[in-house]
Amino acid sequence: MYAEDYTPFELMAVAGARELKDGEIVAVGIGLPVVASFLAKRTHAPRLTILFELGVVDPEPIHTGVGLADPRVWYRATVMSSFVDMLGMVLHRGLVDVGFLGGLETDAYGNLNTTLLGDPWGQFTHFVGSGGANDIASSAKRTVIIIRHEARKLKEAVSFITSPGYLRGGDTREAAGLRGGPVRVITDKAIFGFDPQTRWMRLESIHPHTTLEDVLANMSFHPLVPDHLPVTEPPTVEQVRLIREEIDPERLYAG
Amino acid sequence: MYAEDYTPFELMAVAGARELKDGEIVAVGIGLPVVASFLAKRTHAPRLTILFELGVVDPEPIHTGVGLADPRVWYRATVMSSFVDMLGMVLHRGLVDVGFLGGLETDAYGNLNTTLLGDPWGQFTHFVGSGGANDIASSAKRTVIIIRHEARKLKEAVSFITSPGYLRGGDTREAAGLRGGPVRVITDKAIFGFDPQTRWMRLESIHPHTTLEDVLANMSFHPLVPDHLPVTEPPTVEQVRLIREEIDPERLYAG
Amino acid sequence: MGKLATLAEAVESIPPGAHVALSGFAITRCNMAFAREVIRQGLRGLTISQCVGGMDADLLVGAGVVKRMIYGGGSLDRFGRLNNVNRGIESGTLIAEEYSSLSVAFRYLAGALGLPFIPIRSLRGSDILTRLQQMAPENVGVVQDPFTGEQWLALRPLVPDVAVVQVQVADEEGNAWIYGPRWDNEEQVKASQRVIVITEQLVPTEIIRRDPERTVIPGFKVSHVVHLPFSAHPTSVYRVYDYDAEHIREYAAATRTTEGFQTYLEKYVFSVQDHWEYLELIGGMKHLASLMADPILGY
Amino acid sequence: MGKLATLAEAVESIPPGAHVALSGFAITRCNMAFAREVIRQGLRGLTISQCVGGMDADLLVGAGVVKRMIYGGGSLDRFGRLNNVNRGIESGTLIAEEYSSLSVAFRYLAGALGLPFIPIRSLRGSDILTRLQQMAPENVGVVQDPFTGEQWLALRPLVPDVAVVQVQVADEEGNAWIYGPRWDNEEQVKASQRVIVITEQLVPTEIIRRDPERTVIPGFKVSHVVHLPFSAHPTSVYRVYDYDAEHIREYAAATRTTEGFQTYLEKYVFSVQDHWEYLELIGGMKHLASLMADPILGY
Repeated sequence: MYAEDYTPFELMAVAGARELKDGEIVAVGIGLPVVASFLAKRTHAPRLTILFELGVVDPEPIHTGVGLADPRVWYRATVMSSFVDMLGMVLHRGLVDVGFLGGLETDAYGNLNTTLLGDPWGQFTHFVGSGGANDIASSAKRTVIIIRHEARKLKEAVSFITSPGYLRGGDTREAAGLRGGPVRVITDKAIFGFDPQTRWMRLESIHPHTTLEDVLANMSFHPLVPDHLPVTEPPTVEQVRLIREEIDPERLYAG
Repeated sequence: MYAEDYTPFELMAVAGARELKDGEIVAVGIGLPVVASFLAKRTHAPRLTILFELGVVDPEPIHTGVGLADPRVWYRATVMSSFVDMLGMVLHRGLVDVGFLGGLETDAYGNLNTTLLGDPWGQFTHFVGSGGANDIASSAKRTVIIIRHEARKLKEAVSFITSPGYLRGGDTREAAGLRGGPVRVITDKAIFGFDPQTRWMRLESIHPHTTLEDVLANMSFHPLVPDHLPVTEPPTVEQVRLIREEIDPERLYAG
Repeated sequence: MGKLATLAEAVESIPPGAHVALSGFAITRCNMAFAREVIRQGLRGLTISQCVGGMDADLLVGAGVVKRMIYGGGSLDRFGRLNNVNRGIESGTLIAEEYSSLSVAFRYLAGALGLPFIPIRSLRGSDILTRLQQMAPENVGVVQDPFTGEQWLALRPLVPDVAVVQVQVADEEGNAWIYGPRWDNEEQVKASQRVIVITEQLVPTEIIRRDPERTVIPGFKVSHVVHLPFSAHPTSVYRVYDYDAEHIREYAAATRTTEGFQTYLEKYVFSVQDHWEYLELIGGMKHLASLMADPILGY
Repeated sequence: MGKLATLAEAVESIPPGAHVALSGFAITRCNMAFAREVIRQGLRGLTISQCVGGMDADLLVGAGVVKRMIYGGGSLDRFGRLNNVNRGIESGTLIAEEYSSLSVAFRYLAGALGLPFIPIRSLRGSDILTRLQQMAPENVGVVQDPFTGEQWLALRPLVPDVAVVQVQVADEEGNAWIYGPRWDNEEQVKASQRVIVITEQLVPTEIIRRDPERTVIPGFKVSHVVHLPFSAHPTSVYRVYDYDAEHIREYAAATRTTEGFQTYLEKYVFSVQDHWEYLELIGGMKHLASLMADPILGY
């Protein structure tokens, strides 16, 4: 039974959860990806393995944390180890199926920027940088980008490629010696994939109560638009309940 | 006060202990090197750090073990880790000051064989192989060889170089990209060093109750012999007591 | 003779210009008391490194202690960004060698193992690499896989002069345990020339010998052991105390401007003589008691 | 559905010719029950690897199960040599890729980290290297340090099809703890495509979550969990039981000749249906009780 009452955040979390298959290994940061992963694990993917880059596997938090550095999100983990173990012996080893990535801005090839806005060799504002994002973008079998749907975030060109998507399209990513690549971009208005040849972003569905015009008007580049454009599957009542009552009761991630 | 009553084994262990300075890190196998190291730590080198390759630091055994694989020799360790930690992050990292090595045979350049006797490409008898010995011989700052004084063990050429000494002498070891090298050879009849130029083995002292003739008659090559040849310093009463009563009370290593 | 030292003594052992690896991650196990003492002693020209930059790094950078920072990005988690670090990068007063988490971890790992270099898949195709090739070309190279002929990016080992590590448990020799995830700390320690251990709890070596599988820092690497409770405040130490959200919020707000940060520095660093006065200033035992970790939850 | 399996099922999952990494070291934590079951099932053509060869390897080689052995030397400690392995090497029936401990450990480490190769100082100038260059040239190469121009020996990563690891504690998902030194086990596990865990004790995941810093084997690598007490007999399992000196002496004596070994095989492997019959044969609980470890000493 689909929910009537849900927020854009909840829809995005559910869409993220649907990208995860049972038995897979997912590398996540904090926020929406955590909600998506925990949701998947409590529903269709009980054997999902969830990794935090700093050395945490499959925690079962009962309080919401402010970030990866918050011991709240490490609670009841099955493994507590290290970057070398998680990002080296799992990710770089080639075992991570899915990585979730967010950022300041992305371009039509899924290149992500979390480092700076402006001119890298001149005036710029510096933000967070990579953390494990570049590593995940380079070595995960596939990545899912989650980003707010705004023209300043869906850009023709990003100021700085922190985490490579398909670089300049075509086979430029493979030529750089990288694995995988982004398969999905989830925003609060739509879901995108990538054209298998050109690697240009392609609309896959638009969310309920949104129009194609609204989607396109809030992007700085023009995505491929298929003839038949489905509406994104909404969250179920149970999914919304799990998010609100069990996974993010304090609405800290939803913020 | 020097002991009157001591065995060749005890003299060798004491000579080994004298090679160790306080504050150094020593990589040891089982047997005489363990006795030498524990003896040094209980006498002049209380801050010696003792490593076993499989991942054991500074144990305080109260029972004698049959080898590194015996949990008796791990008792009360301060660290229990791994090969990568010991042989990688300490030895290969360049932090091991002294490694003790033994073997089936050595040549005048201190090349050691623990692998096989005979023709490596034809008929041979296979023994133990390297373990961590080759690694120690390659990366320790200096090594000390402990070997029985027999013509079949002190050879003109070894069947197989498991653990490199000075290879073919001169600067051939440095040319191979190796660190350190053997500084001392301790047998049950004498102590040797190496000529700083040619790297050929050189007598440094002969043990009490031994003659130069006896030393030379039981070697297959002729070492350099200095004009003035001192007698090896005998064990003290306290050193012998420590070995017999505390370090090797079951005489398992002495055997 | 012994390694037990005051925080001041440990800091005095670090020469100007040294490369110091820091154990913090964002807002947990950061070397905060250490950073405050470094600032009070007026140390200058440091290179600092850590996989993910934290509050200790931001404090040091803001106070002008740091010349170069080698890191893989960082923040104060939800509390905000590393405003001092960012301002330093934007204005050019801080040389930032910016990587990803794994590439810094691999550089430490190579240092720890005595490898001449380490190949990595990360950074390729990114502007992180473009920037490094211009700012630190001596640390990134190309190597050919002898087995497949493929070209790989190679990183130079990182060998800090000293790692300063905030731990839960240590003995007088510096044998130390870390509870919780260890992020880059083990490789940092083993790459570094020597280690300063700052511990919440000092235990007899007897305790270490009862559970030696836990020993992440071996005593033989350690030059100084500083026993200093609450030394990571306002960041958290798993199983010992929680982060001080109120204080970190105050810090994040203060660091929005240079002036705001100067006021913070004056109040929390320069107006006190040492760590004990700092603990009184922030509310003493009454306040600290409110941060103590629940023994089951660990926070 | 679940991973809990009998020893027979776990062994059946291994195809002929597979590369199996073994967790033993000389005479401790060797996969003895596993080796006996492999022999009974008639598996053939295996490649086996471990840093230091142990009794499990010797048993498998003697029974003709092994085609190639990748190891760094080995023995039964003071009890004797690996007679079957040595005989196999001398007669040419066993292809032995012989290294040093660290070079095998580095090959596993490179496999675990997904490195294309790993540089090493060991082996240079030795006949170990000369022999490898002739017998396994595909696994040793030369690489140039991009920073100094120096030539380094490079080793190819080792990626076993399956690691079989004898542990003290595991849960049903395969999350496992190893007490005592871990020698090559962590790198072996993380290099391998999958892992079979053979555990002395099976615990609820709840217990694993109470001390996750100890988890050396993460469940997601594990395909089978076999709960089988005394599965390393006659070798030791730290904190659980001591080695059976009498039995190892009998083995060392028996393996001096091919005939002697065949008699041993008949008696201890083929004459019993499974591990439980084996335990009865060697003296049952009365004998095993005499081997149980002291909780303080660990042996």
